[in-house]
Amino acid sequence: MDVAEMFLARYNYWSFVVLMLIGLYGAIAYGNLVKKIIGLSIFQTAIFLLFISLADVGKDIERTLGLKSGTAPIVWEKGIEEGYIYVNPVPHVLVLTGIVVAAATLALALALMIRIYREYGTLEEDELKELMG
Amino acid sequence: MSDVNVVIKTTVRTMLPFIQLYGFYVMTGTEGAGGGFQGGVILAASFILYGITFGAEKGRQAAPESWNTAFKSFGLWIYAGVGMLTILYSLGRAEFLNYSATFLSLFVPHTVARGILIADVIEIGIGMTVAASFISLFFDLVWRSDEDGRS
Amino acid sequence: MIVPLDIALIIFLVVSAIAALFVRDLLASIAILGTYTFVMACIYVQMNAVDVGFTEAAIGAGASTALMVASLTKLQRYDTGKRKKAKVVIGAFTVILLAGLFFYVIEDMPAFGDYNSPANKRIEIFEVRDTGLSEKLEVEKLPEEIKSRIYLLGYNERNNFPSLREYKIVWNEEEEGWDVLIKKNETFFSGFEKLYFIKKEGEILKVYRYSIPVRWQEKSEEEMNTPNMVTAGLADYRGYDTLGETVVIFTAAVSVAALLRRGYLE
Amino acid sequence: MIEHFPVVVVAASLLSAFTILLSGIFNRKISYYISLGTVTFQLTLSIFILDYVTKYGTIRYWLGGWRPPWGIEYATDELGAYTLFIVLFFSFFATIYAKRVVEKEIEEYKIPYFYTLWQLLISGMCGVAVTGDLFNLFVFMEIASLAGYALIAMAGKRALVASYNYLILGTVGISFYLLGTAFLYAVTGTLNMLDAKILLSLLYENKVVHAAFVFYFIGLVIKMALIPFHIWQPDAYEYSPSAVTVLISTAMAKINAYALIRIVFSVFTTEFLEKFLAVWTLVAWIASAAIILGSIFAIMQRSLKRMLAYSSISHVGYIVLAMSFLNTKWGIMAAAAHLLNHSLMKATLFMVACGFIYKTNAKRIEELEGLGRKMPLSAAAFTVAAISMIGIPPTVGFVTKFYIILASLETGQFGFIAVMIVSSLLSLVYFWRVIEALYMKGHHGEVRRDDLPALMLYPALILAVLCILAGVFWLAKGVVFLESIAKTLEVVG
Repeated sequence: MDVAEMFLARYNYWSFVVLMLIGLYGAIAYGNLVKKIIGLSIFQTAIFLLFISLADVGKDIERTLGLKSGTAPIVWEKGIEEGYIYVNPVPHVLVLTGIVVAAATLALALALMIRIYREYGTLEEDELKELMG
Repeated sequence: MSDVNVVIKTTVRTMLPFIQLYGFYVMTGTEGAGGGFQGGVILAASFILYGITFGAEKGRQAAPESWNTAFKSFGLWIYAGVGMLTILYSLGRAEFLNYSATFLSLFVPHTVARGILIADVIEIGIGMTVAASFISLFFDLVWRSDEDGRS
Repeated sequence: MIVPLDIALIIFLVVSAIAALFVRDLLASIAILGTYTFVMACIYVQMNAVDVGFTEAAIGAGASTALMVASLTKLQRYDTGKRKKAKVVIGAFTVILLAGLFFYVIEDMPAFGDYNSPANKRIEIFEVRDTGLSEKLEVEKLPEEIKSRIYLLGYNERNNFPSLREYKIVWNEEEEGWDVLIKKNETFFSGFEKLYFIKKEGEILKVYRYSIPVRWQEKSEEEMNTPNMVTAGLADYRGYDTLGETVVIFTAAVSVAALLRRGYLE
Repeated sequence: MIEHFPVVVVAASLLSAFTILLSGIFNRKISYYISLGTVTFQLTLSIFILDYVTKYGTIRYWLGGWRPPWGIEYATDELGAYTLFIVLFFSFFATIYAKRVVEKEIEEYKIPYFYTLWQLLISGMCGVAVTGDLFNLFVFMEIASLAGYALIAMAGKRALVASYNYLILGTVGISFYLLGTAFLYAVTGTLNMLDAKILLSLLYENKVVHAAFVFYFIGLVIKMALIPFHIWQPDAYEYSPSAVTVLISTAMAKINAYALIRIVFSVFTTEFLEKFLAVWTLVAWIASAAIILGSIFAIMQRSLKRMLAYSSISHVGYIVLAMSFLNTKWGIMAAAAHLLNHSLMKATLFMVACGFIYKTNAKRIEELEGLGRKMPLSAAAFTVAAISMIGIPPTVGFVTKFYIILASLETGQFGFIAVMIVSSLLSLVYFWRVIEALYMKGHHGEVRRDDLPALMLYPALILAVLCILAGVFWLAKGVVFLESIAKTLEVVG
């Protein structure tokens, strides 16, 4: 597989990889609890990006070459006649679920942080470890 | 709050009904994008906006917690209830959440009944729960919880 | 998708993701995260995922950011930037390990925007030599050889997949192949539904299985009077997941109430 | 009629959660009884399901009436029904046990919240046990996890930090699971487990599939707390409210193990694993290291609950080790049996350990001195479970070790026999300290008997008796059942 095919035809994949690794590094390496949850958010959205880019079909440039290009998955008969095709709605449904789950996790983490800060007066992991003994 | 905020207050008061109407518009219907989650969040946003402008205290009065709790439960009762209803109504012939097997199918073709149930019952149920949940999430995280150390 | 716009937005995403972690001021960090999510929503929309973009903008960029800013009033505003050496090493190690894994994977990833990929259209399950099989297909008969191969693969009644006793074969003009329709036996939709696809390529017949979106795209308006396939999928085809998802939000609300309240309703 | 039961089990629990929250506005006493009633109802249904499944085979139920792969399918086979039964059985005993501890440990106004989350946790676990859909498993596992984090944090103080660490690691784990699903979906285009299994059999050489397996495995192993991903677990078990410790250390830990078994054997199959035998053997040795290290860490602890938590880490190793035998049925049989066995022992141990805290506030092992005479029945239950942990026949602990030894004899990997024996000795060491403190130390004068209240004592006693009875059952008639599980998972041997 040559470089052009590896990087250009699959740039969506590389963008997901970069974002996911940034997020994961943030969640693991940072000592501040808020930063951890920010890293986690980036990590999760990166996975959603992968799902959505799996669903997408066609490129807009290619329409000029007579190839098909994607349209939103809402019934549109005229568009189909003009050579559009619907993108895949399945990952959309999965990602909708994922986004809500991510928001719920975030809310719970925030509540925990507020309680921790009230209890210990700090959000730094190593200080917390000292205070907990 | 001082009188400086009178512009903000008036603007918000005028905007609120429109935001809420938009929330309901997004929530129902199957033609366009949107659904219970988005509509519910927009609806919750209107209350949060109210809370930010007029203070959390007044926001709490506009969306009392007893109502929030009730709506949270009712929304899911509607959703899961429709699921159980389909089993009971069809006497075990149809599956959980098989919307064709409800009373509505007596009046309209069952495919149309499915559409109606999705758009106007299920999505409203989701919207109710989501809106109430986000309102109570926001007020729980903000409201007065720092006044005394007690948790 | 529009490729140049896509690439520009993705570069912006990467920069803002790094910035969100780099900034010491947590309020700024959260604001950057808000823009990050919003740009992500834009990417979703230009990849034709309108519903997801809408949700990401409303829940990810709107509600989540609001919640984070709201709770930051109760937390310390600045990150001290202290990091344990060990954790940094573990983090870097994990990142390198995973990056290696992703390099290993790339070869077999389906190309971006491929509308015949397994996820978007159909997956090839096997191929047979065309020894007079296509003539049988012409007269709308499924050859025994293909039938038994499908059966042996595991798509049989024992595994609760439709039997091939009742089937129809239809020529698919657009794709230049044969669609094999099977009886669905669903409670309210018992008719025929296309499931397999056979295409002749030279001397070889390739047998495909259609994936999930084919049914959703073609049948959602007919079966539930819903033009928006995402709504149809969300509330009906995968309605049970959505019930679970609503329960997740409910759980979060109850959890936060349980942690922060000082009375049952206050 | 009975094919509706799996979904009714889940829905009943969800509906009761909504009702408890609502009823909390009017009456906070009633929430416990709603919860107990629902769990009893669910347990009854799960017994019917188990009976039906063993007689007539897998229940396949199309939710919403859509045929897979277009819709979601509930597939309850022997292993699923058995796990469902385990989850509900221990939920039932934990619920009975919960009444008194919760009244003591949780503020009165929070009790309805507690039971709402309790029911959500149970329904999430049931949803995982019966589902046949990869993404549906994610959703229900997330429900269970979120409810779990909140329940742990309800103890306040240190539990908050423990819960936060669990949340971060748990979310990373579940996101890895989601990533695995994304990769699998990219190459197969399906989300149904059976369908994925069939399509994967064509794609074993595909590198995306290998990556998907790695992500599934790491994700679920983080949730199971196998060494080296165990750091969240001891804190979470030690500081959480007593009733929650009992539930998450039994049912919750087992549901993650179940998910791993399901993904590894029902989606990827042994045929796939045999292609990567070297890696899979490495996993076996990591699991052995977990068994030994978990026991050594347990010996180093001074707090009783923490010691038991580390012993749980060691027993997660047992399950993973048992899964790693491919060419013999005994391995997977040991894993399946250990789902119940470990729950039985750990439930008893934690019930009594939390009972000591409830009664005398004795958290450290040296504070237990003389409790064997003060609380004879609880101490007896503890001792039986401890003997069982050590693995003396015919207790349940012996059964697992026996099966693993059989498996290693059959496959010729004699190293694991040594691991079993060393692990037995190490657990003898750490349990001996407790038993010594209970019976042999302290003053020997007359002590007034002051045992646990009946609602806390009897669950522990019943489970302790079951530790022996179940051991006999597994050695006698239960083998047939375990063999049928091995057959459904298509493990040859």
